[in-house]
Amino acid sequence: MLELNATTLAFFVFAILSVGGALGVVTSRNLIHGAVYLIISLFGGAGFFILLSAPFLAAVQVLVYIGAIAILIIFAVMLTRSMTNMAEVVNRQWWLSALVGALLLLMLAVGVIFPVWGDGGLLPNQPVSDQVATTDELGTAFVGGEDYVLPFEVASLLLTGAMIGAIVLARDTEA
Amino acid sequence: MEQACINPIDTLAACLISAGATAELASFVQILIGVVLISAFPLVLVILLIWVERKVAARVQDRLGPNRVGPFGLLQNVADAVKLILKEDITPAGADRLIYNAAPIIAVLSVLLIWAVVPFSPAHIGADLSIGLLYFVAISSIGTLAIMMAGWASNNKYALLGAFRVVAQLVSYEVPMVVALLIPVLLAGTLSMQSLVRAQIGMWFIVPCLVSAIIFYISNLAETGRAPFDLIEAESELVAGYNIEYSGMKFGLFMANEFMHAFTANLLFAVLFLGGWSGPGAEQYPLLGFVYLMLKTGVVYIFSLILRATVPRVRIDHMMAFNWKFLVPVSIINLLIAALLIQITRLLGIAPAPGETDFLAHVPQAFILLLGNLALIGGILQALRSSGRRDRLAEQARTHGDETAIIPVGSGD
Amino acid sequence: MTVPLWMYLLVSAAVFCIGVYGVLSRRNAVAILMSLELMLSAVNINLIAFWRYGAPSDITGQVFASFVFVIAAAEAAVGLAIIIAVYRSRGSVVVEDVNLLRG
Amino acid sequence: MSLVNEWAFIGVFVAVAWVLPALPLVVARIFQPRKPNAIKMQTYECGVETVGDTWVQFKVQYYIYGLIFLVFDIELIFLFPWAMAYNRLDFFAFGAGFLFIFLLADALIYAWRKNALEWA
Repeated sequence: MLELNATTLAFFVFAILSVGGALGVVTSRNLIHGAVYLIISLFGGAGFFILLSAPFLAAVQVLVYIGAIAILIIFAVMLTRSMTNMAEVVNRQWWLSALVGALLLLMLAVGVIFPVWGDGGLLPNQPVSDQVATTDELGTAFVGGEDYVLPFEVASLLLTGAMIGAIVLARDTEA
Repeated sequence: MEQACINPIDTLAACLISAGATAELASFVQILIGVVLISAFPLVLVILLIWVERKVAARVQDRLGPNRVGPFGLLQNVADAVKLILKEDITPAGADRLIYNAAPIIAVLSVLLIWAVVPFSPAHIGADLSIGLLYFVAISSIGTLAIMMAGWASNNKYALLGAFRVVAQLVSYEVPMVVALLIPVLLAGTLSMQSLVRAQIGMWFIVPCLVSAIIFYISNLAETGRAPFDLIEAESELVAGYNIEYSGMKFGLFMANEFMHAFTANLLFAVLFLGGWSGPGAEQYPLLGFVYLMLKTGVVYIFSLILRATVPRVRIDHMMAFNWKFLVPVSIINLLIAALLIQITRLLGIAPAPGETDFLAHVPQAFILLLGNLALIGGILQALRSSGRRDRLAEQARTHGDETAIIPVGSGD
Repeated sequence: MTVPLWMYLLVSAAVFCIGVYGVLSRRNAVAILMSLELMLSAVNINLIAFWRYGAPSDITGQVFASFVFVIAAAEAAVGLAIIIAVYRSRGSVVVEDVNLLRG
Repeated sequence: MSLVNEWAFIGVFVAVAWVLPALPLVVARIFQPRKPNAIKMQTYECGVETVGDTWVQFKVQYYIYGLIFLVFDIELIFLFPWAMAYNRLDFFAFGAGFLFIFLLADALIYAWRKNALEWA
C-alpha cells in the first residue's frame, strides 16, 4: 500500500483538482464558471508535471493554458454572449454520451491500465531511473542536431498559419 | 556553503533535530518560517511604500504630502488601513459572491508568489527553482486572471469594460517583456534566478543588454499599471476600472497589490539587470548583498515614482500601437542582433567562460553587445525621426493646402 | 517516487473521458472547445507520466508534450475564431442550430 | 536543497500565503458595520439604474490581441530552451532560431498590414 508522505499527498490534491475541475467544466451552466473550473483542472495538471520532474512544462501549462487560452476563452464567451440564458446545457443524447465516456473509462482502466501497469502487471510501474533530462537538453534536442529541427520550424509555421487564419476569421469582413 | 551556518532558520532546524524532531518535521518548520517571512515582508513594506510614493509625488508637485499622523506623516497609511477595515464593504446585487471575494486575494497572492523566487542574498532565497524566470512570467499571468474575475464578478458594465481593457493591456505588454527577458537567458544559459545573479558578478546585464533592459522597464510599467500606462484607473473614462464595485478592505487589497506589484517589478529589474545582490563583499556577508539589492531597487523605484509624477497618461489606442508597432518589433530585432553577436563573439573566442566572475573577462563581449545595442538605438531614433517628419509634412499639406507644402530649406529636422 | 504509474494513467484517463462526455453532450460550441482542451491536457499528463517512468533520461517525451501544447493553442485560437465568425453570421453558438453544409 | 524541496517550498507558499491577504478581510468583517439595503447594493452607474444586461457585446479587437499574445506565448516553449542551450550550440542553432523567429515575425507583419493591430 502507498505510504502517506508529501509526494502522495500532493498527488491526491492534484488528482482531486484535475478530476473535480474537469467535472465542473462539463456540468456548469455558466460558461465563465466553466472556464474557472477548466483553470482549476489545468492547475492540477501543472502539479502533476512538477511531481513528474518536468517543472518547465508545468510553468508552460500555467503560462499557456491559464494565462492565454483561458483568457481567450473568456473573451470568446463575452463576444458571443453565450454565457447565460441557454435553457438546455446538454443535448438530447447526453445520457448516451455519458455512457460512452463511462464505458471508455472502464475499458481503459480494466482493459489496459491495470493488466499492464497495475501491481503485478506486465510492465514495471515504478520509474526505471531517476536520471531526469533537464530543460536545456530540450533546447539541445530542438536545435542542437537534426533530430527535431524540422518539427521546431514547422511548429512556428503552424502558429503563423493559425494566427493568420484566426485573424481572418475573427475580424469583421465588412470593416 | 559556509554562509548557511549563519542562517538563523537553518540553526533552528538543527536545534529541532537535536531536540528529537524528525528531519521531515524540521524541514517543514524551516519551510514554514521561510514562507511566512517572505510573504509577510512585502505586505509590511507596502505601508512604507505608499508613504514614500505620496511624499515623492508631493515633493514633485511642490506640496508637503502626508505630515499629520506620526513623525513625517509616517503613520498616515496605518490610519488609512484602520479606516478601510472599519468601513462597510458592499457586495453589489447580482455579483458572483465567491469569485467576487476571491479575486482580491488571488491578486495579492499572485504578487506574493513572485517573492518566493527572488534571490535576496547569496544565501537567502525562498526557492531557487531551476525554471525561476519562467515561474515569474507564469505567476504574473495569474494576476491578469484575478483582474478578469474581479471585473466579471462585479456585475457592472464599467467594471467589466475596465477589466477587458486592463487585460488587453497586460497581455499585450507581456510579449515584449518576455522577449526582452530572453537575452539575459542567452548570456547566462540558465533560468534559475540565483544563477542569473551569479552570472552578473563580473558584469551587470544592463551593459550588454541595454535595449532589453529599457524594454523590460517600459513594459513592466505597463504590466503594473503605473503612469504613463495607468489606464487601469482612468477616472475620466471608465469611472474607476475593474475595481469600481469594490469598497472597504477589498478595495484596499487591490490598491496594496498595485503598489506591491510596482515595487516587485523594480526589484526584478534590479535582480535581472543590475546584478541583484552582487557587489563587493556580498559573498562573505550575505546581509550586505541584501542591502545592495534594496539600494539598487530603491534607485529604480524612485525613478519610476518621479516618472509617475511628471508624465501624462497615454490614450489606449496610442498605448496599444506603441506596444505592437514599436516595442514588439524592436524586441524581436534586438533578440536577433543579440543572438548573432553572442555567436560571433564565441567564434572570435572573446566570450567569457561560463561562471567567469572577473570583470575584465566580460569586457570584450559586453563591449561588442553594447555597440550593437547603441547601433540599434541609433537606427530606431533615425527611423522615428524620418517617419515623424513624413507625418508632419502630410499633416501640413492637409491643413495648409498646397502652397505651404513646399518645405523651407533647413527646417527639416 | 512512491506513486505508481497506473495512478497517473487512471487520473489522466478519467479527465480524458470526462472531456469526451463534454464534447459529445454540450450544446454550446465554446463549452465543447473547453472539453477538447481537457482532453488534450489529459493526453499531456499521460505523455509526461510515461516519459518519467519509462525513459526519463531521454528528452523526447518533453519534446512531444511541447508539440501537444502547440496543437492545443492553435486549435483554441482557430476554433474560437470560427465560433466568433459563425456567431456573427448566424447569431448562435449552439452547434445543433448551425449546420453550414445543410444550409 | 533538493529539487523536490524547492517545490515543497512553493507548495507550502501557495497553501499558506493566501491567509495573509484574507486576514484583513476577516478582521474587517468583524469590525465593519453591516447595514445593507436594496439601493446601496445597486450596481454603480452614474446615479441611474442599470439599463439592460451587463453582458454587452465587446469589440473583437480584444480577442485579436489575446490571439497574438497566445501565439507569442507558445513561441516561448521553444525559445526559452533554445536560449538556455544557446551557449553550448553552434551557428546552426542561430540559423534555426532565426528562421523560427522570422516565421513568427511574418505573422505580426501580416497582422500589421491588415490593420489588425489598430484599436478601433
